[in-house]
Amino acid sequence: MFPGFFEWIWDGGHVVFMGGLWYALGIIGMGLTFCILKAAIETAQGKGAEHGGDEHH
Amino acid sequence: MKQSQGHNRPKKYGMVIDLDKCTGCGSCMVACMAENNVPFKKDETNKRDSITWMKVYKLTNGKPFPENDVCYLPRPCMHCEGHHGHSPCVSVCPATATDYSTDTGIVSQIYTRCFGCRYCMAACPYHARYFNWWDPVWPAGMEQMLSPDVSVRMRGIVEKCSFCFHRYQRAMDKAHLEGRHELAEDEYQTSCTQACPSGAITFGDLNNPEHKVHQMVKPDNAHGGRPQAPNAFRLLERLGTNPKVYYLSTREWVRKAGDNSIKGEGKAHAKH
Amino acid sequence: MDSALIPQGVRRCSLGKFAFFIGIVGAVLLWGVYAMLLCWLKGLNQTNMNDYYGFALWIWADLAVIALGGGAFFTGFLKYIVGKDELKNIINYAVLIGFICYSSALLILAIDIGQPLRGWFIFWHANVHSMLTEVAFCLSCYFAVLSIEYLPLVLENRQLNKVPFFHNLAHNMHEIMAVFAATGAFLSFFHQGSLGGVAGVLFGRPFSFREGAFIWPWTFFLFTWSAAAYGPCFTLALTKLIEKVTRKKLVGDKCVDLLAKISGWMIFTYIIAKIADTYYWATVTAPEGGFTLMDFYSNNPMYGIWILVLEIVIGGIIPALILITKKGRRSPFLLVTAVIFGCIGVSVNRWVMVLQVMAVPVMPFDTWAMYYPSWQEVATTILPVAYGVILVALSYRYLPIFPQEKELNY
Amino acid sequence: MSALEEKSKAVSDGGGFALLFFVVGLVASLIVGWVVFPKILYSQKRQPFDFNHKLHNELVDEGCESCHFFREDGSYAGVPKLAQCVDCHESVQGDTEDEAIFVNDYVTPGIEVPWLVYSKQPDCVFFSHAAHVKSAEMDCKTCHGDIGNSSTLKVYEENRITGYSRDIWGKNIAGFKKNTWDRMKMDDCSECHVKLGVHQNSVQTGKGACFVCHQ
Amino acid sequence: MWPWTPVPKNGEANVVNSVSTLCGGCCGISVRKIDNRAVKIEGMPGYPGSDGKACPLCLSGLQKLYGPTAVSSPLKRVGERGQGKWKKISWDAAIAEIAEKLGRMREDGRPQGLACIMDRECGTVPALFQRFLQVYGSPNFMKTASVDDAYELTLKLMHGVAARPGFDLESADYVLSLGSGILDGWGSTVRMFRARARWQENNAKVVQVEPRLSNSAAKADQWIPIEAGTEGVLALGIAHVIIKEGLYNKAFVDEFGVGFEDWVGKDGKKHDGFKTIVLKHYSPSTVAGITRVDPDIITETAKAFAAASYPLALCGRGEGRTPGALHDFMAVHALNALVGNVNEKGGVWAVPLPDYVQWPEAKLDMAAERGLATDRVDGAGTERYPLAKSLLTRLPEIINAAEESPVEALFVSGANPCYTLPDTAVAKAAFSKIPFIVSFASHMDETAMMADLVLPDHGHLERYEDIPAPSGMNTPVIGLCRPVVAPQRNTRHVGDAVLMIAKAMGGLVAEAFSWESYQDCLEKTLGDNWEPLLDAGFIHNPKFTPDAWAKAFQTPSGKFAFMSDACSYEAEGAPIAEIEGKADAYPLTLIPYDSLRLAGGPVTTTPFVIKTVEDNVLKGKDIFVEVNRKTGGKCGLAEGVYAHLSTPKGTVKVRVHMSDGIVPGVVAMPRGLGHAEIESYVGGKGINVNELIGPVEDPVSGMDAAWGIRANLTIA
Repeated sequence: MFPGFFEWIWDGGHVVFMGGLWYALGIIGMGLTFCILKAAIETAQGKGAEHGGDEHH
Repeated sequence: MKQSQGHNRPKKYGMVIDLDKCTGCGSCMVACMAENNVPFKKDETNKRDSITWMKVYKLTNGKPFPENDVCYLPRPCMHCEGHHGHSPCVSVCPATATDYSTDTGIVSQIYTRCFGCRYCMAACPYHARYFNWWDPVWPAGMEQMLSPDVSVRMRGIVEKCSFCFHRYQRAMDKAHLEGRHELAEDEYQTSCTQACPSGAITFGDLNNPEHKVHQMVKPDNAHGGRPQAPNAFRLLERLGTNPKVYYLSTREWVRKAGDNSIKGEGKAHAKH
Repeated sequence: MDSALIPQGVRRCSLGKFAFFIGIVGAVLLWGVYAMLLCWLKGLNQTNMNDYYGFALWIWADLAVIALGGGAFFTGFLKYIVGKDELKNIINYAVLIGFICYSSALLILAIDIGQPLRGWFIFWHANVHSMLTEVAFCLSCYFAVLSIEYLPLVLENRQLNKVPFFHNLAHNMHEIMAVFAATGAFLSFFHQGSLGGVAGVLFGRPFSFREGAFIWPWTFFLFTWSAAAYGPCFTLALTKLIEKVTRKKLVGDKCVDLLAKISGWMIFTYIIAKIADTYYWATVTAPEGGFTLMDFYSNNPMYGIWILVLEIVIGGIIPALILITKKGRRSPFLLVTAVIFGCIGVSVNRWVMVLQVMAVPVMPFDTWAMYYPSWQEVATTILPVAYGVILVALSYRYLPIFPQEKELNY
Repeated sequence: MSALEEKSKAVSDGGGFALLFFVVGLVASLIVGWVVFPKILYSQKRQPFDFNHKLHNELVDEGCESCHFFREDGSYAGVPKLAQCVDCHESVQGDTEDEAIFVNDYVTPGIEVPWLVYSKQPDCVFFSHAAHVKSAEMDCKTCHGDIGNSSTLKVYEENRITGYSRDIWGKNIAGFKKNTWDRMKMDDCSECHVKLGVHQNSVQTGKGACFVCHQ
Repeated sequence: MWPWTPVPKNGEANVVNSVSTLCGGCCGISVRKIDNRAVKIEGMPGYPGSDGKACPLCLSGLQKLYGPTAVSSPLKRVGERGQGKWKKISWDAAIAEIAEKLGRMREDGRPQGLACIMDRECGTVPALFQRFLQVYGSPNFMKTASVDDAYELTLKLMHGVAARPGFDLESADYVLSLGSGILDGWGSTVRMFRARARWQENNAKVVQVEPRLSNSAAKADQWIPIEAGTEGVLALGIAHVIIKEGLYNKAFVDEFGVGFEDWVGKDGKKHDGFKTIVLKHYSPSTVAGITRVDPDIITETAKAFAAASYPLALCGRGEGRTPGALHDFMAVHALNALVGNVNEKGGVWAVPLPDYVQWPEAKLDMAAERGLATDRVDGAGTERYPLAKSLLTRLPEIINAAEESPVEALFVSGANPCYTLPDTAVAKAAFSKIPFIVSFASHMDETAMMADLVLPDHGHLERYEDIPAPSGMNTPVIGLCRPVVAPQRNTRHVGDAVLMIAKAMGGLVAEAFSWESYQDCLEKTLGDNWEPLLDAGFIHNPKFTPDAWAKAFQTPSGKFAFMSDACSYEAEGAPIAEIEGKADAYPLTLIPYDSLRLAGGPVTTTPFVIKTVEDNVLKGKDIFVEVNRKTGGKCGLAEGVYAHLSTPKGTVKVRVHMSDGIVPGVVAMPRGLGHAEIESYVGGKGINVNELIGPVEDPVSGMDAAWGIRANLTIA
């Protein structure tokens, strides 16, 4: 799963496949972190439910 | 530290089974079970959940009485080489629990790594892989007969014939002690080979022209190990699995029964 | 009693009635859970699988729900990437169905493996050459994406949404949903494909083996394609079903029509590719292994050529023709017929690519292997259905799943 | 104070609190991870009695192999059996308590000593001492450390989950190692095999094939 | 990973050579041990006959050693017979009880009421029992009969010698097997396999005559399907052609044969000679009518047989568990004699019976003398059955017919008559009438279940025993069965048990047994041979050659007797042994068949071996019978359906396997299933074929000549 593991080899298969995987995981992770942080900051800034949330449907 | 094992010429351990000699007595199956700590259940008559690393099939020529003829075909794991070691089962294992060694040509199965997805079983056209549907249970006291050379398998994992690889390990141990790095032909023989009372099974290094197996089938390594001896054939040759178990038979219908053919002639029918 | 939780401006049945309904489905769920526990504690001997049927009902169920759940990624792809904004009216429901399908698939996989406690080996000790590894990785990742897509819906529950942090989080997630959707689509293209690859790479099994491009057999592409084509069928079928159950119109005709049209053209193109693949396989690939087409469809009590006809004609050509014609998809009856046929078609395809693969004898002296599932297998397969029904019911009752509900009904 | 100020103060107050919370949490976690967890994970077991390798090593001619020998078939005998010891230890020698335990509890009644083996590997592992010691001419020390010069047996720490000695995972809970003998995991075997190119013949990994070290 | 999955303990490997007594062939075995555990059985290289190989049953012998059916201590019956309720008792108590019982019988003047059943009569253990019976005063030592007994009788009548048959198989270049399962357990199993490999190398021709395409038939160069039970007739048909065409060995027949031409018997009357009878009654067309073998095939076979350098005809059906009709044996042996391959290379040899057990004559008291003077209970050796040594198959009927069982006390060792005797139900009824049964079984079996006391013997891997040459060996061999591991349970060697009983009896009985222990007895019996036996594991004289023709025959004429006073072919020639049942009620014929994957004898199959049984022989607990596809079709049957198989002995439910490898009209059932459910790995599965077939008495020898029974098969 990670470089350095017994099964890991530095070949095309691992680089492409695992690269793709970590890339996807990275995007998901960063996106989620971004949302949470932003929401936390917004909440701290006092932004709240009063805006209603229907406009983006 | 000295290092020399790596320089050994790669071996391709394989088996030649002479079907004219095989009498279907079942000694190979029993010897295999006894050697490899194969578990057994109270009812083993459902052959599709009965673990038999070595299984003897009964083939018939499908002709009516009295022209009927039968032939027994012992089927261990074929230790397919596929293309460059990509045997049908090895490449599909998601957890790297099965592997192909270019040193010995043996397809290994590591029981503690296997998590039981059974993809390899789906991949194997020879049904040489068996799943432990049940916990292995020995009647009280009978676990004393278990050999320490072969790991006992737990429920929920796949197992198969290893060409008695532990015997290779044992023989190599002795060789190391004696300062050798190569084994003589008779030093490493599988349990079934040793047990066959008819002498139908021959085992050895297919790459070594001095070994009997090589002489018997003359494998053409340039063409996926295809046998060049006239009466030799392999099971499902056309699928390109490149198995290392070869069969010999002087009977044409038997040789034809080893593979599928389009015209449908000479197809054997399972005896029922 | 629970009116405070119910979205504003919509009407729902009484809590008692709802609880009764949930109770009945819950009983089925518990039955499934019991069977699941049996399989975990006593092992897979509880199933009717055997050494010939290492893959059976469960793997089919897995493949089928993932194909049917493909509506989520494809609708998301269409809405967020292609920009078909009309689909916003169905995307929530599609996401919910996808979420149910994928969580079910993961659960079934966890039951299906012989050593569930070692399940993590597939990630930890991954063999990247195995299609199943690809499946496991993409499946898990995409499930994470679906969870992320479903989460804001949950947060939009009337009460939860009053919490400022949740409100903001839901809002922010909606803002960047396109990123998630794109990632999800990327992952889905792969895992749907690798599920096809699972069968297609088995060169020891002439029934499933296909040639292909690079490391991917043709089934890789066919599976992705068919999931994209038939997934929306399932979304539409379930939309019609929930509309029937709730006796309300929940998704506008325009949206349905658009999705049906896209699905129709996808099926149409897919089925052409599938026919081409089948032809090539029957005339070139299989004969190379010594098999004729009819070897795969004769001498056994079940798998006749009818199954190929069912898959391609009834499950492919007919729904495609209905859905690509305006008249067809606008006729409520034909539309429902088409989406149901479509669901059957893709399910049959997944069935043969799992179970018939196992059934066909490969060694000339071997015989057909027939199989029927044990009750434990059936129960654990129904378990996710019950779970899905409950999750849909809860979501429908408490979450704003259908944005058009108010405008279409009140 | 305006509402806004109040809010920002709350935030800054909260910030200080959060920082404290973070630091305390971190310290607690570190203690749990490095001290408490190993204590919980490993149980301490004593050997039946103490053994002085150094003392014995001085008395024998062939070093480790005098007692830890190879059998004729190439297999490795491992921990000596009672029969090897009784020649000298038929009666109590010297006046240590351990000697008395050995003779009275084991030699006289003829019971094999239930030694706890630090290097015991799982059943699926095949390790050829002959290949390493004879063919590759490796030192025992490389894997086992300098046990031959130890005068006492250390406490056997048994992993409560796996039942194996802590010597397999290594003393360092994070799995770092300084010496070759600090750990005995598969990766440690593989590390050396990769470095020396021993049996790098796996189709799957390009490293050692499974059956090199497994059975 | 899983605590309940056993991890075998490692240790030092070592090997012990022994002889396995599980199969009739006595495989030489090498047992691999890890410390004190036996972990694998392999063939013992160099052992005469089996040479490094072993049969499946012997290979799985560890499952017997460590198996659940091994009896762990002396047992006394507390429940009903056969109920399996036991109380553990001490050895001393058990011995005392036997001694007391036997003492009383002797005091009452009925020592002949003691009988003993074994499966062998050679070697020290049978000799101990025989000696015990002798000094005790009973003539009733019985042995489960086999083809060897029929062959012995044949040699007695035709050669005039007490000898066992030896077959120089390896040298033969044309083998005509008349129903013998040469690859299904006949003779010494593994030796037969090795001989076959030799035939293949030497291009010898093998012809198998049999109603069913057995493994032997499948691996033969030619399978001649034949009407069940008529193999002897075919032999005479072949003899007809050989005589008619003048192909027989005139040097032998003319100079060393008698009864070939017409002859005068003891009664002074002139009898037809072999030639006359065969030429008169056994023309190929007549024989073809009986055997349903094509006349051309008969002629061809006869010519090929006569033309071969070393032709060899074999007799005794299947594994050879039923002796068969004496006529058949004499016919086949006459065929061998016709081509002059008696006591010749590649032929049938008369091998002297082993004579190494030479003990001083025992002193007998009056009681013993009186008891020994009585007729044997089974009638063997009486006027009616002068030829037979023992007729165990007659015993059940005799016991059942009597008001009180003439056998008052019975020892059973090594045999399992309650399983192997024909018409098992009758046998069991007889056993339940015997007041006192002592079983020396190491493993619980059907007969031990009927016993009052079980005095468990050591298992076959825990004891010493001398193993005389197995069936068909043409050279003298003594193998040594020796302890591979120490006894695992509270068992005693059966020899020691006999010694203990004798000592407890006191008097002359005790005096006859001067040995301290069985091992002492064995060592002293073998004398100078003991050390070599211990070293090599066997003593073998591979250079043995049989007597030359000039001095080989001890018949009154000193020649080979084609015909004999005791058994001649009168009028219509040799009859086919009639089997039970009327053809109208039972249109089919049931025959048992043997397979190496099922042990048909006293030893029960092991879990490993039964695992190799195919699912069209046994499925779940259902046994399959094999029937010709056409016959089955006529009965309205299909593959795998349930059917009622009925014979005059009873009706059972079976499943049907439709086969193309069996003669129409024949139903074949595997031997070796239907064991009592003592454990569930092997027991309680299928049907014991012996339940369905009753004994048929050979008019000459009195031995069981049944080769089948009439039967009917109807859909269930």
